[in-house]
Amino acid sequence: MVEEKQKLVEVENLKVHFPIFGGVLSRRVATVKAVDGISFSINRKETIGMVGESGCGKTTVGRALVAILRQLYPEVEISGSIKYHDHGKTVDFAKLKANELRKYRSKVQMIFQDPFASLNPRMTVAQIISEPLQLHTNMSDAEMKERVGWLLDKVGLQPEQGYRYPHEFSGGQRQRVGIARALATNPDLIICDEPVSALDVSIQAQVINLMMDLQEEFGMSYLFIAHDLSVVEHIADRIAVMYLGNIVEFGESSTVYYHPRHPYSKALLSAVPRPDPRRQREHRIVLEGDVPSPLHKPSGCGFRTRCPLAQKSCAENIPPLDEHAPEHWVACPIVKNNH
Amino acid sequence: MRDKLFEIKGLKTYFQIGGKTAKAVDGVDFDIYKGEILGVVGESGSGKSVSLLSLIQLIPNPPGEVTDGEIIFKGETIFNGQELRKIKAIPQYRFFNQMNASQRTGFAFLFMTVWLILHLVLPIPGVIPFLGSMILMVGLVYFLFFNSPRKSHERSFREKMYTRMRQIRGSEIAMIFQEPMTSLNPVYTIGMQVIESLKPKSFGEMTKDRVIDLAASFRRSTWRNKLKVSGIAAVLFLFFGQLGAGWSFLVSQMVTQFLTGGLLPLILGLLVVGLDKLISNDYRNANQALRNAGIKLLDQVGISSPETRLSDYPHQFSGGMRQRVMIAMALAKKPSLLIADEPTTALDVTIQAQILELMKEIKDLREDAAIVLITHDLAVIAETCERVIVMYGGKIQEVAEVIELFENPLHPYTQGLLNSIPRPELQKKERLQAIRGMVPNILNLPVGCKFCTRCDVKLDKCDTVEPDLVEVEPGHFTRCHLPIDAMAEKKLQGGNSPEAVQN
Amino acid sequence: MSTQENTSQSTTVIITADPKATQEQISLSVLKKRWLKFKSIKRGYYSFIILLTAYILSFFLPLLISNRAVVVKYDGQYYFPIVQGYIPGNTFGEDVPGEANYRELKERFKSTPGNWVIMPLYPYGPLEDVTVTGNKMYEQPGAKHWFGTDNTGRDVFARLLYGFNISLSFAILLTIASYIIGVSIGAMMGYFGGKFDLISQRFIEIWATLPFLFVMIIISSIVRPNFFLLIVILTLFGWIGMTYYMRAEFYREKTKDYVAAAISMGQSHRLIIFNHILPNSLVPIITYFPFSVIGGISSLVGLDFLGFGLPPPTPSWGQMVSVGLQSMVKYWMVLAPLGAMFLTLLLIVFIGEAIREAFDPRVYSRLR
Amino acid sequence: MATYFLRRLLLLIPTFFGATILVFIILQLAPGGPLEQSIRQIQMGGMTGGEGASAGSSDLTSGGGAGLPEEAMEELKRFYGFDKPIIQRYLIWLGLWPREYETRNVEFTAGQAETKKNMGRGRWVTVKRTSAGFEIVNEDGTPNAEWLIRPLDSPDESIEKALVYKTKFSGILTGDLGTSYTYMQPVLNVMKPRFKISIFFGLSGFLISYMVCIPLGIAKALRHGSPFDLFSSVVVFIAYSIPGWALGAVLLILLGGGSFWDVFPLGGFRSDNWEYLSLWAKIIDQLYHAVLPMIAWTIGSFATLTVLMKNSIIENMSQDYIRTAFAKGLSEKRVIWIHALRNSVIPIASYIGNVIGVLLAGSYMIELVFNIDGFGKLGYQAILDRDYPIVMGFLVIAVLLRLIGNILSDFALATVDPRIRFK
Repeated sequence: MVEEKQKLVEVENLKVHFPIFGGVLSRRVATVKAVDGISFSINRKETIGMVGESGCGKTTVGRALVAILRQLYPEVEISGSIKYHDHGKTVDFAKLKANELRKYRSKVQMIFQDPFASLNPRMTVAQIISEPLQLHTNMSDAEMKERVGWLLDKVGLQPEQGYRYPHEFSGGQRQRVGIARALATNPDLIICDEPVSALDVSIQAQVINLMMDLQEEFGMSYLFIAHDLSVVEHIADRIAVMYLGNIVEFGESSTVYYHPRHPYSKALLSAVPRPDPRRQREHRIVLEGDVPSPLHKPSGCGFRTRCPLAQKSCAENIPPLDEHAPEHWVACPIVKNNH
Repeated sequence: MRDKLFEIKGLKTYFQIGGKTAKAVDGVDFDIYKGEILGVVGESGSGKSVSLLSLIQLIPNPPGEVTDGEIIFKGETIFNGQELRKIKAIPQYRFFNQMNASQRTGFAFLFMTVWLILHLVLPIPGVIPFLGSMILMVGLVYFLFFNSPRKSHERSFREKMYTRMRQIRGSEIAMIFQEPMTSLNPVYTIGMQVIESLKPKSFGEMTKDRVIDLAASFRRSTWRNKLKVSGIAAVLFLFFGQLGAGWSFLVSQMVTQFLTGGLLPLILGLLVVGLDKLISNDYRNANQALRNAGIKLLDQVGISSPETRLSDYPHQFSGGMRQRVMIAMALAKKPSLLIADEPTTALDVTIQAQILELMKEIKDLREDAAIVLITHDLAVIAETCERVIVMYGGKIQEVAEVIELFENPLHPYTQGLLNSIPRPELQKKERLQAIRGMVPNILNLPVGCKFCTRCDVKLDKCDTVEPDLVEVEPGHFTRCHLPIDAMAEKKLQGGNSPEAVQN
Repeated sequence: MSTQENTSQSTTVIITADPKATQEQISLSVLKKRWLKFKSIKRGYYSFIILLTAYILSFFLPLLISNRAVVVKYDGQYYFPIVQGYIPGNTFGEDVPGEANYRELKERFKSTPGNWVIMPLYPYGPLEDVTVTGNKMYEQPGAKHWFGTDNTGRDVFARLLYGFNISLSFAILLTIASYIIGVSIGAMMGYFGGKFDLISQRFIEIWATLPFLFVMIIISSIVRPNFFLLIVILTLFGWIGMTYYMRAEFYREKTKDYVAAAISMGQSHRLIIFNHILPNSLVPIITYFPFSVIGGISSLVGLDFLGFGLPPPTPSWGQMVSVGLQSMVKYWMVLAPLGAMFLTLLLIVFIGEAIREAFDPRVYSRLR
Repeated sequence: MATYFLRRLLLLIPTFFGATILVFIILQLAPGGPLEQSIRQIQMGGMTGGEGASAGSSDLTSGGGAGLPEEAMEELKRFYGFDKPIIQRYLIWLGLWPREYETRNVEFTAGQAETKKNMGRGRWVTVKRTSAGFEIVNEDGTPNAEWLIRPLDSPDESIEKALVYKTKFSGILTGDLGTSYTYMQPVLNVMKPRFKISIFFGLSGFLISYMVCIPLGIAKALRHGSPFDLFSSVVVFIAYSIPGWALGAVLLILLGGGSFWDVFPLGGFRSDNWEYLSLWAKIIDQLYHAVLPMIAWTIGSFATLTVLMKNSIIENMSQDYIRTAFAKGLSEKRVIWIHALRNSVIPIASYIGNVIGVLLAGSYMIELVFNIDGFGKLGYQAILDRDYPIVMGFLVIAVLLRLIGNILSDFALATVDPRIRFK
């Protein structure tokens, strides 16, 4: 890690709130704070792993980064900034208008969790992969055909398979098609939203290998969202642990994985089953209860209701993400004081 | 060796999908011992769930069917495939067995058409004879074309088997499923569903409970509340009554309407209280005992404030809580076997840890009770199980004690599975050793070894000859030519001493 | 993994099993697969063939069933009354004023060699009434008039078949018209959501509260509808049903990841609606189409029966029934048109069931 | 749940107004209204229009009552309320704007300053014309507060006309549906007896179809693919393919004694001599008359309901919670009747309100075929006669029933499905 780090994306104090309407006159009754003020950055050629339990807002972060939330949910409220550095130019994805955004869309792409739902079943694979090309390049049909064939080859499929429909492929193959589509416009950043969790164990490894190979070859960055910590640890350079819309710990992946500091990260990691039958598990931290609903977020630190170290002061304000060690940020003042 | 709880021999479960047969489970033999935690691991379509569902006969029929094999529970045969095969040999229909299905319907319709035309030709005497003739026609068509002796034999065979099975389900074998979100009935309270697994209540008893509840809530409500309800009802009655009367605004009429509306809720309430008085104390006590048992069960699986949660509905529970409720229901009658079918797949890691801890705790509750844990996650197996069955393509590929399996996997598939998980000893971003190719379709499995299409150490004979499940080392079975051959060779060498080698 | 998933998954990946086999196989789109499945359901497929043939044939009815001759040869000259239309009787030497009576002509020409008439298969038209000699009111069914004649001496069989064409065309056009409106409004409601959805919902609720048939009768009693006007009026009420399905469909499809993917590429709303979501929302459109056609036919026959349908001389089933019901003994005027309607609707029901089965196969599974 | 229902109830109000405004506009703007109908009647010498609207309306739209004197036209217009703008008419109809009644014309020739008018029951008033307008004075010279007066347009310059009238708030919101033009009775009085007849058919048809369809649907679902299922499917297909009134017509022809068998009466609600029958004979007579209409009534929802029930059961029987129930060791009967059934009636529960809406409004054809003087037939006849108060009254009741039906559906849904209760 000696080479100079070039920042690609900087997220600052990003908040994504979904209003809930209800009551007799369908007035706004509550707000789901799916993402509640997070900041992090992604460097070029880097893989950021993002982990957390379901409902912690990690998927929303991914969708905010490809700027599709506003189109999907017209009532969403987004604040903060998502600064994207494109070779000297800087644009803010959180504030750009839809028509201005279109120019930059080719640079950030997404791979989805469910390979069955993320490909339009009525389009052939070639049509699916050439759609971003049609939108962002001026290629002729022949060039496009060649490019699609090349892309299919890159992800380990045969170019002839382009004439088939998604339903004729297995889950792993579909995920490869999804990767080819994301790759089509030479993006700088690919958001991978649980790309392997819907796949069979034996296929997962194939897809992970493919993703690592492609990063090696094309040098794009990944935001790798997953709940499988061992996979994230393997593929990511840095890991962000999320809990209830906030990042609670952020740092080098091996540091976070082997020496977590935040009580939630500790519990999360100790809960991960390891494929080693001889391992002793007495020290496993079993958290009580469920993640609270983001509708009724506890005041102050979101984790205090389940935290073994919780103190009265935790309820007062949301703990900031402090740098406890070089390149290791933790959002827990109590842990810091104990050190 | 411990006592056998279950013996499964040659179990076959086939599904009919679009005219094709999917051999989901194709000849599976295994035993479940008392008091063990057995893990069954495999990918989607490997037949791991189906084989355990076949064990308690929860295979949807149609389209699936347990076609062959034998299931022995504590020495008693509860499913006998031989008997079923004998029944299947009986001709299907009473008459015209050479006809196919469309011919059969065709002839039936021809018969009916001719019958109806006869009615047009011959004079119609009246409605009653006509109707009679129609009934006769339908009866004849059924008897001639659709009456099947085989079906009735099969039905009675299954009826007998299912009747015995229902006695065993719940009390001897219990099962929890992968999807806690859909596995509870959304329209009944948690309490009803938990208590039902202790003792199912009849419709009358459920009505009685309702009356008791209503009466209690009526007694509990303050006079203020009662007056409030009465007031609303009175105003509503007055409004609609006047609307119906064309706004007559006659004082006497209005007073009547107001009073009727106001008194109605009170009268209904008193009626319920009266009905409540009719219910015997014995019933109340029994009911209370059941309720307490339900509370105890919920408490046992770690649900806080179980008294109030009994009257909640499943959608008010989170996934992890629902899975706890499922476990509580499974434990209700202290079964000797608990089958957990991917109980944690749909849950988060922290909740998974809670549930796995809970399963281990209940293991301690009853010494001789066995648990079968079905999962695709080898890590979960490593943490919880004592013995492991690895399945692939509807067949058992490897069986071993857990440590033996992880340290000395003999089947290439098991080895591949273990290698495709990222492990700490791997370098960061190092390529994983993935199994190549895809999981074969269940409708189109290879003839020989089921894994031959993806195996890196495949022999020529693997394509055509399927190896048997052989005990290569004590307690370690595998279905792969390589270790079996190696063992055979070793035996040959060991058994025949140096002379054999010389020859 | 549940067994349910097991079976459904294995059906979806049937073809992928052997990579070599798939390469040779011609790739099929989802619609083509559905069509093949529909074809395999014999009852529906044959009903479809029969109905389609009958419908196409019904456009050539003037050739088959008419009081006008196909060809007349008279005094060395050829006449084609079917094409030419009205030819006065005196052209062929008839002394009755008005149009030639070709049936009589045929009888007469038997004795005159060289002159001949080729009549259609069934030589009675749907509109000729008692003013044509030889026609009688309320004739019983028989060899001459297969299904008898009505109150003005018109042939019931001929009217029946012409009525088939009109009813079916009417219902199909009506369904298409109301689907175009219903699908576009429903699609927009589902896709855009928010205020537009809310306002449209309120409006639809009001519209749907009106008793449809009653308002229909009011309108058609006020404006004298012709064929197309009646379609317009019925469309005003018919579009609502589809909006519910399309709205739900678009709401559901919009949450799927392929739409998110299209948005992330910067695809426009219009193309997302038409290229991405609409092709995936065809199931309700196609499966409900036959049943909407049934509804259309029933509405038309009902309105005709009440006297608010198509204008009088048009051959219509409902009008025949209303005449027939005035007296209980003219059974043929009730049974024949209702029988025809029943057979037509039955065929469409069979087609509809088969389409539903092909597009939305319900796996019947039962535990015990 | 309370807020949910409160919202639904509040939404009723705009829906109700929206629906009535729509129909009001259609009715009032359209040509061929009661005005033309009356004109035609006057011209044709009071012949009633039973021939069907087909002949009547169109030829009147053009020239209208050309033969009638202008004055008579004005008079008629005023009688039907057509002299006011449509918004005002709607408000009057609602009862939010005063309705004029007991109207009397007064005329002043040029120079005439006052005229006497008989106000009925032997009372006279003097109408005075002043520069400020009109004034009504009692016989004893005191100003009259009871009567109001407004000027009218007059074609003749020399004659000035005015209208003396009383006002009251009387409309739909005060429970007054107006007076029928043809029956010359309050609309509600006309409707009541017919309403009862329709309710008899509607409710019993509703009960019968539910009592038949639900068990049949369950039986079909459990024996899917068996001969029983196939044969009952034939019945379902037939029911799908024939509208209720058409089946009624066929049954009437076959069994009504015209051309074939004589089993059932030709129609009507009861026999003419019903009043004189004994109680037992009354019941028999009623049933005897009701059999065929009831079959026609039920067939409409029979196919839909049965198939809905069957599919619903099939779908629910393959749900995960059914597997859970079986895994508990419950008997098949219990799983079906306790676990599957309650979930399967959810779609049917939402269908209930629908049935209520169709209960009355959807029965014109059947009532026409069987010649039953029910609610639907009344509405139909009212359209033919251009009896707008009855038409509007019919609509109001139909709309109200449908709205109540919707709420009933919601309520039924909330009863069977607890998930809705907590919304």
